[in-house]
Amino acid sequence: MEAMLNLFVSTRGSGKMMKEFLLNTGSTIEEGRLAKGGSKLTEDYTQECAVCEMNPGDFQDLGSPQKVKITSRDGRYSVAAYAHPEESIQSGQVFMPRAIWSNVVVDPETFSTGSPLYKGSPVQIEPTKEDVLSAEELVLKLYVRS
Amino acid sequence: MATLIIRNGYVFDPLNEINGDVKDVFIRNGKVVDDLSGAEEKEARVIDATGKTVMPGGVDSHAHVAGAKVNAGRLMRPEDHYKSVRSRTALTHSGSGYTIPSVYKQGYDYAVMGYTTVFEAAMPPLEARHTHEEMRATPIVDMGAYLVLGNNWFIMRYLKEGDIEKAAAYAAWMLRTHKGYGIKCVNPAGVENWGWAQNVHSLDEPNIHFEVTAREVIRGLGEVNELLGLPNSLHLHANNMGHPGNWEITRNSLQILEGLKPQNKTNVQWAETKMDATRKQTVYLAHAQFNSFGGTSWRDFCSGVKGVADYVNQVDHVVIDNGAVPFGPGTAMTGDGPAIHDLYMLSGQKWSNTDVELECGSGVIPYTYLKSSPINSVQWAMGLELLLQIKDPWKTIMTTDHPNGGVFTQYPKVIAWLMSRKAREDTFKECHPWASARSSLAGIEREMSLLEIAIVTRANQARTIGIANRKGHLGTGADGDVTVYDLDPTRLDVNDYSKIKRAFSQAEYTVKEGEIVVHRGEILRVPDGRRFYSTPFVDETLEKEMLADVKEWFKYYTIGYANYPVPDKYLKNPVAIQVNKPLEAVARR
Amino acid sequence: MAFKNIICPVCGASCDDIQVELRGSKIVTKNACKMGNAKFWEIFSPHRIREPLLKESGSFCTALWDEAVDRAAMILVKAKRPLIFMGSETSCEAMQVGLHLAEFLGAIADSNSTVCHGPTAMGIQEAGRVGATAGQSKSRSDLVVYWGSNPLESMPRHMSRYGVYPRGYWTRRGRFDRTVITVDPRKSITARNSDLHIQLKPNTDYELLSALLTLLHGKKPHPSVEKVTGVSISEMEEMLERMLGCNFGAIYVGLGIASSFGKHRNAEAALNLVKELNNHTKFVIGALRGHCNVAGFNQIASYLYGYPFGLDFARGYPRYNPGEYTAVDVLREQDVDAALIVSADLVSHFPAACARYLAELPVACIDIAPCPTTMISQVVLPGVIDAMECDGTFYRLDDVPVYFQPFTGSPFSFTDSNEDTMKQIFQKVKEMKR
Amino acid sequence: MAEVLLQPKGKIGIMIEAEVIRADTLAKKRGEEIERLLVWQGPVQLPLGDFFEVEVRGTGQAEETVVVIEGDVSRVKRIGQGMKTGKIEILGSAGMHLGAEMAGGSILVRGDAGSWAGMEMKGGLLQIMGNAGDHVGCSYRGSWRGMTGGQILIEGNAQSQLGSGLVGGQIVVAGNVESFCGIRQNGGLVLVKGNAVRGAGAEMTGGTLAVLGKIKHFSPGFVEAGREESPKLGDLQLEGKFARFSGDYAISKNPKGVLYCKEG
Repeated sequence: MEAMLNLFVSTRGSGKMMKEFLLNTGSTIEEGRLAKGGSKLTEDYTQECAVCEMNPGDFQDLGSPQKVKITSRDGRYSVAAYAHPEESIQSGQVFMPRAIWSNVVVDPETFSTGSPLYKGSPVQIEPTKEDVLSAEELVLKLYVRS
Repeated sequence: MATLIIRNGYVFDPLNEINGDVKDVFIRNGKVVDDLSGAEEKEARVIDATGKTVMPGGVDSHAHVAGAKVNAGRLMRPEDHYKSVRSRTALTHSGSGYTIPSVYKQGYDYAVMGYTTVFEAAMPPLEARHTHEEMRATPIVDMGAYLVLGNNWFIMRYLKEGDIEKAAAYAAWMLRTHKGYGIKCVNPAGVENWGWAQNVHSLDEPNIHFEVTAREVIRGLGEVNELLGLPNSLHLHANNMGHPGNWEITRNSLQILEGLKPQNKTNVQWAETKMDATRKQTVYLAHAQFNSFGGTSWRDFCSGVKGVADYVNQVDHVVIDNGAVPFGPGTAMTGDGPAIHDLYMLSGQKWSNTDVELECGSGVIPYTYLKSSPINSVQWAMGLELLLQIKDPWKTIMTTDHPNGGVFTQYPKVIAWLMSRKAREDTFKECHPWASARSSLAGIEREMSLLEIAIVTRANQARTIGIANRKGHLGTGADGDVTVYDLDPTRLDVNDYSKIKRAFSQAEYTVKEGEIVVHRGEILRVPDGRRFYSTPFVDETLEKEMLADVKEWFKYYTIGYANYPVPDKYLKNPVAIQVNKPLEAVARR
Repeated sequence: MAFKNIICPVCGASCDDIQVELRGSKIVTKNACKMGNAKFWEIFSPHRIREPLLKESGSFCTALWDEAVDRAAMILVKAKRPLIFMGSETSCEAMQVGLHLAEFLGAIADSNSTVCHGPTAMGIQEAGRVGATAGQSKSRSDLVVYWGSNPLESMPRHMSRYGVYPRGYWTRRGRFDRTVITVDPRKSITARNSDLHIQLKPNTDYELLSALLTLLHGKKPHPSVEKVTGVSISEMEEMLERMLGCNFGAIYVGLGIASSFGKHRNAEAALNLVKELNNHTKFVIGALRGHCNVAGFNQIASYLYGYPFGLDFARGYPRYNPGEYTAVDVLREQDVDAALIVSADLVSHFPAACARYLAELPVACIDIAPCPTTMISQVVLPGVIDAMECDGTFYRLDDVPVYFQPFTGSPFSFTDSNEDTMKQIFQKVKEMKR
Repeated sequence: MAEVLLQPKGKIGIMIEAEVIRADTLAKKRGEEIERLLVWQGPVQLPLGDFFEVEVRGTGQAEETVVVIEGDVSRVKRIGQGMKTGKIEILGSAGMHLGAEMAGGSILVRGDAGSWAGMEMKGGLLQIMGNAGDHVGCSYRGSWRGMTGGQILIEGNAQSQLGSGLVGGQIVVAGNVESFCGIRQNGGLVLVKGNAVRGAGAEMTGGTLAVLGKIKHFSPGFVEAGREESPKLGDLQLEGKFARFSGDYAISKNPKGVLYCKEG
């Protein structure tokens, strides 16, 4: 659990550029518009929500990637999203709109409160070439057993 | 509908001057009747009440049982609930909560004790929808709620301007809009000040901005009440509640309404009673115990009951309920936000508060009354003193101000103390010596009779709040709400008071409108109770003028005028009590 | 046809001033925000679920209503321990049926509250809550603190209707009469529009609140707090001074408090701070609730059964213990074996471990549009849109109930409302259990 | 001396609640009687024998009865709840609420214990050889009165809210604790030999908390009140130099909580 308090631990290994961040998820007005408008399975929604905003410095350190792979603390789940530099975010943190992409990597631990760590979940981030999946594709890939 | 006969019981029906006579009670179609035809009698269901006590169904005229502040208490106190549960049955819902039971449990618990009518003591207008939702969900018991108006911006403005007719028009419109039963006034002028973390501490101190005094609000709402002719008198929660020495302001508050004439202009059918069943008082002093503190601080704290009781003994326009303290856990909850803040300062407990825009406020705090506490012990004594020192039982009502002084399920304990000096003496031995040293209780010999208990637990409640046209007695035409207690008055030994407690804890039978709903603690039927509210009329032009003001100021609300009222949908079995006919409607004088 | 005073069923603001004009199959609204508008358009949207769907060998086919209700009931009846999840975008009346159903089955009943302001409710259970209805701050507040909340994106009209801009009785100049402080690790758009932005490090709200309380009690906080929170003690003193200097302060907490590390303890500390501030000046605190009726479940579950969320009825009476009976935990621990989900998209909003287990279970859902949760369900029942197509009750962010009336009817012949659908399922369940 | 052996029959799906597994409840019962005792699985009550092979060896009074659970019962809740006397030994891990409201006797878990172990415990000994979950020795939601007596020993680590609302008794953790250890503590003693993450002693109004390792985020409302060499806390003798703090000033102007932190 100490991981929640560690900011910016570099875990460079096997030549891979991988960093630990604290993931903050939250509403954005466009996310709200699309979700409330029943458009969760649309391309617009993917463009708005499959997004990982980070401090421009961190973005540069990761090699200014177009896309990043975000992996949960326990390493069990990961998701690809579009990377965006964003001045409003402090170094060591990333922001993703609250939606299926971010929630894939949110820590399910609730500390016996019923509520997972939607804010401040430790995640690992690395540049990726993987495709950013739509909500539908993500459900099929991660959750539905064929 | 079926017929029911309750045979051979010892009947205590004060409004019909029946004092333990052995009688049969007949009910047809939910109403008490003189007798039944031979054929009906053959078909009737019969309760054999031989050797048992029969009373009208219990009426609670002041309890906090529904609405936003009660629910704030429920939400904030899981520790109150987890060991106090009720399982579901094929017929009943489950529930939880000791001092603040969930609504199903609450309804069943009242019915098990033989109560069939309960009035919610404080309904904030903006939260009226919530209060009605909870009442709608409460099983069995009949209910109504008093609308909180003592710090209402419109009322304060009209009273400042001296426009009593418009104040009356506004109160009438509010009662209709929110389906309220009567007018409640909580810490007049003080709760508005609490909007700025202040209070008022005397009757003549103008409050911030509105510049009205408690005296003006009490007088004004008292007049409004009688101008409209509401079933209930002004229901007053006096200033400085919970402060040492407050007995004086309490007495002075009651004095304000001297000379005002009670006017009941309800257009309802009256069941037969020997005594006049209309209310005599113009002010109902709620939970007098909390407003009869003596001393000047917590160090020299003592009972101030004498001052209040002496006054009430002299006058005829006051009825009090005592707000007894039976010891044990309680949850303090009231529309008096600043009073609860004071309690928070003393106890450091968890504390909830909700101020309601333009209208009123409320506070909630857990509180446990301990026999080891000197203050609590005096409070216990005071609650009983009030009922025993005021000579005429028709000026008193027994409550615990549930759940403030204690839980309503503790009523049987209070009854035992009122009926048995031995019970009081035994408690003196267990509690702090201040109880006897700082109150007069130890010297009181009076032991209430079953007739007096019937007065202070049902008959007077009904008469005081103006519902004795159908409740609180067993005269022809009354609602067939009857309680049979397993208590033989001819063999009653009040020294053996545990029997009294047992009998009143669990009615042998509770009958609601002619149907047996409870037998020895088991719920047999779950009818929907009725919801009473008042619909007073005022002159159309006056109402129009008043509404123009209301609309102008409505912009300070965060809800639109159109969405402000309580819809009919929130009331099951509504009973609108028409107050004054259009002909008598209040007009500008 | 034009309608006024319509209540918006989107966020906790429950704006009740929406004007709606229906022109054939077009809808024009006034006063609604972007999110609200989008929801109003749902009435005619092409992706609206208009028929019951059943999953047969992996793919959906349309079904008869009775058949679908039957299947939904069957899922519940066959389960050992079902989860009834009443989402917040439906009426209290529907939620009440859900609670009754859970009681009848001995199931678990939960709601969005659990993952929204559940920890705030738990904080209230530790500390109480000194609050007010929204109009108090509208008329009186001269200081507003958005703590871990970003209303400009989550409740777009909060600032204009309740918090910052409204001209109330003593706040005739609106924004000019108010100081705005935002506490947020992110320089959010709300933070950028504030007079003071306290940019604390993530997951350190508890320490910052604790330090403010310590200062209020006349002690200097332990110096390590500066490094921990990234906020200097002098900044804290400045903030506290502003708070003590106001006539009426209001704190609006968001999920930055409830959802971050510390959870209900963060909420508890914020609630304690407000309690203590009331010994000096007037202060109130409230939660910004992103979903429209998330407060409603708290209220009705409390008055019907005694607890605000996460209720377990296994033993025939309600029990409550977040972490044990709450939806995320019972899914993560695989302690339920079926689910009925009403107006909520758990697959999108729950962590992967929970969503994945849910996808393995028999699930029935009621919804208006396709989403990840409908994808994994075996039964999908079309939802009716509350406040547009049926009447009912929502509780606002400040726990004031509002009664909403529809401007059009249910588009379906087989159900009038989600409440109606729930009642039909319950009826079937009773028949099957007989 | 009597021994009751409970052998789990296989994987348990929906968790069961088995407060009947108490030494004093099982004492003096025959195997068949024990098998017929009911446990809850969801809303259904099933015989204990559905989940365990039961074997009884010897006879004896409750206080000399030992219940041995020979396997993993991490999906069995409420073992030993309210137990007054006798002994339970669990060879594997135990589920939630182990030994909650226990008043006497002892429970030993070889593996881990789920959350709410020893909640509202009044007496007896609860020993956890592995790790413990959240809320060890805690109060119920909304209450500020947790464990009032007895002893809890944890060899491994414990998660959050350990000893919340502690009134009396003792909790010793050999490993680390996470957040809010000793929150709202108002009496009793908590000793953490390892590290604490945050909120150690937060909202404390009385009692003693000692942390020998590091506290990552120190609770801001604690004020240094002196230094002590090898303090003795009840019957526990600590070694080394300690800084003594009083607090938590975030909760009150006059708190009586004492926090010892080992120096160096």
